[in-house]
Amino acid sequence: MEILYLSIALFLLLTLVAGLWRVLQGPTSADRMLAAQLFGTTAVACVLLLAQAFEYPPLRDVALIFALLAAVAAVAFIRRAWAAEEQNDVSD
Amino acid sequence: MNNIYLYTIVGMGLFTLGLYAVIVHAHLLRKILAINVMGSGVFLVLVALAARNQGTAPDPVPHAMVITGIVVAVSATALALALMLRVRAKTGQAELSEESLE
Amino acid sequence: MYTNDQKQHLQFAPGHSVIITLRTGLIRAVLFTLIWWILTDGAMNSWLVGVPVVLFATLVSVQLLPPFSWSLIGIIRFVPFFLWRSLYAGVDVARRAFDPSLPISPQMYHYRWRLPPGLPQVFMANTVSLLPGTLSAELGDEFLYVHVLDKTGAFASELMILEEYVADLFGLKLITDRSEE
Amino acid sequence: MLVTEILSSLLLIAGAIFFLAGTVGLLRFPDVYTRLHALTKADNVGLGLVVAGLVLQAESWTVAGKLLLIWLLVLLASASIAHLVAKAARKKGIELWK
Amino acid sequence: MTLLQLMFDTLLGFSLLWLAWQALTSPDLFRAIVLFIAFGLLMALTWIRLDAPDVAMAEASIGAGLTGALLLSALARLGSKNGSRAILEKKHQAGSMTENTKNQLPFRLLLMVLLLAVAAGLVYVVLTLPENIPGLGILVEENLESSGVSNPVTAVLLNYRGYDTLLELSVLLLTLLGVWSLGDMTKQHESFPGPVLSTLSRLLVPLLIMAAGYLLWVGAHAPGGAFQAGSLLGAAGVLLLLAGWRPGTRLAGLPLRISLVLGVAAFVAAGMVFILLGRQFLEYPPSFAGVLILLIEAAATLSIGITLAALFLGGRPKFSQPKFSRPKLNQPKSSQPKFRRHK
Repeated sequence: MEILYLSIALFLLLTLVAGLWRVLQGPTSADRMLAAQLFGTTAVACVLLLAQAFEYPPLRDVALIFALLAAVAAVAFIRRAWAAEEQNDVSD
Repeated sequence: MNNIYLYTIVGMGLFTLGLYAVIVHAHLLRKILAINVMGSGVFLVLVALAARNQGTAPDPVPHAMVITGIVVAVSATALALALMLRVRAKTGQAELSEESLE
Repeated sequence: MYTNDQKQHLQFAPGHSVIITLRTGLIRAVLFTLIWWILTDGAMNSWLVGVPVVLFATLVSVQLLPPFSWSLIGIIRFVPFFLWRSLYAGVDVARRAFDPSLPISPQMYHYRWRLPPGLPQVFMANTVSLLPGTLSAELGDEFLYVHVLDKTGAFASELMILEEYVADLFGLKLITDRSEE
Repeated sequence: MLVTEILSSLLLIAGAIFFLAGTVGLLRFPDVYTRLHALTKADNVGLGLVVAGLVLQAESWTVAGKLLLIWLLVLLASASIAHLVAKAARKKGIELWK
Repeated sequence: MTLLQLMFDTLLGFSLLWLAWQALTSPDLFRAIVLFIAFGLLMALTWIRLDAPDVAMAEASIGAGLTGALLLSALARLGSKNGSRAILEKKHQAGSMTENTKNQLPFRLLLMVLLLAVAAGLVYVVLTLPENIPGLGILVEENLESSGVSNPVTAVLLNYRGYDTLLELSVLLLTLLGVWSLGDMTKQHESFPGPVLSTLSRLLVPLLIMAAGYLLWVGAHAPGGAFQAGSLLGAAGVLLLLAGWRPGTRLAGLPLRISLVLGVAAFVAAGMVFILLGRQFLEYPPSFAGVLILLIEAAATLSIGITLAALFLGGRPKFSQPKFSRPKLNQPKSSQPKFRRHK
């Protein structure tokens, strides 16, 4: 079972790294931020799998913190950063 | 464990990258990011070395240092950002260029 | 402090009395106690910290989120519906993502509200984004603006059904549309 | 015992496939709105299945409860964020892909 | 199994380096910040791999959450002044690409050589470090029983190295004073948050408080503690601020200030009491240590959380002046002429 948990965790890390392409590519700021949001969800799953693989329950608390704070950076983006760049870029 | 040394080397790589960026970039926000990356590199070396002894639990002292380090880093970042905004308000730009030094 | 204007947005049972507030506080305290029990893995020595934390969280919660009505039967009916439809939503979007021809034809759909404003509308807007092919894009006074992934799908009836489930969950009766008589 | 293990593995693998679908959607879909669809739905089903797979292996009720709590929190966060991003994108006048 | 772990570690390590490189060289500032947020998330995974869950918790809440919010908010203010951030940025980039880089090329090469030398020196030092040095881990373990807690990291933070933590709390306070000295809170033009964001914050804040309380409790015997709990409280504050909440003028006066210094005050008070009882500063008797640490941590959690939220707010919030400096508003009108007569 441990091998399965670890391989899925590795696989999730791979999909996460692939998602970075969207951060680099954009085109809008929102697209970049979305990828970061994806990172949050994937990281939660990844941490939960590692907790199971190493039979180390405290890691679930790390996942809990990830889940609780998944929204903070994205909300800051919507309320502050994206609101501020109103005039200049729609395309970029 | 080999991966301990892998992470140590990554940590030193991050430190060097950050140092390079601090020196090269003129924009203050980039300097702040770079200093944060340097900090992460140092933390990584500390924690990786704490886990170096096989078969025993990692040394908790560096862990505690790194936790306080992370909190200090975020508060220092906040102060640096506030200073950057102040510089921007005074000089009209957030960069250290030749003109702004005069 | 939130302004009054902002508060009204969430208030939907206006003029609630002290008794309702107390009852809500009690229910939430029970809920938070359950969460504390889950978090601490039922450790007995945790209640020294747990009791003040639960009380404080309840206080903050009642302060932030005014009491609202809900129905247990509605919740029990909603859960399987939601689980099934959101699973289907995942399968649907995964199929479209993997399909080489990328079968999507987006559209912005205006859905006329029957739910009252406040928490029920917010809850519905959030659920819509998790159901097949729909994404709530704006919460207007009269309409819910829904981004639809495939305009040929049967999303309109799906939204109607969802709205009924949500109304059930909040113990509400949907207002029948008067404008059409 | 064995049956739960097989079931749990299947759920975990299915979850991983949905995560892959989320990433593929993020990379392939043409505009912000469609990418939001891919992210919210695929990832939440992915996490839901992973959580379900782990709940089957959970050693106690509280652990299962904690896993469910984590899933619900992610659901709440990503549904809200999807709405907020879509709303902001509309306000900015980002056109729908045709 | 070990092969899988090695693959995981290698992928993680290279992603970290690549992300840092991309974040530091990205032409677009916003992209740099998003990459940096992703970097923080991967750092948290790295701490888990290095068997440091306490650090992972701190990184998950601060590195991935608060720092990102701070940076994005600062970027917004940087761009909002004349709204031409992207253009300026591009101009600057274009300029530096053509002229500056050519002039600076020898300089950059020299710099790279020097930095490579630094890196090589660091690698040499670390790789020649002696193996199997016990470090302080054994010392910590041997004395864990008298520390009052069973999580070694908490024992180090709150007991053995109490001085460090006390000074660290002071540093936190000092940075806030530094930010406040730069000016008052500026009024930002914020749109109405909308019911969805408003509801999100109202649902999450009580849960964040619960989680902070839990981490505070669990820190005594498992990963967790005041810093992690405090940063969750800070995140709750940031969420409220982003949803349009502002501390009222009464709240921003004495109550805010008291809660900011509570952590340092509790620490110092606990230290002083035992000096009077004939012990060293910050040396706790083992029988009390557990309760004492919990109390200090509770105070520290509150202070850390509120300080972090205040740092996010930026300037000093407006607070009501002490009452005696101005006439009472609800004074009956008939009494005012009396005042004048005395003059």
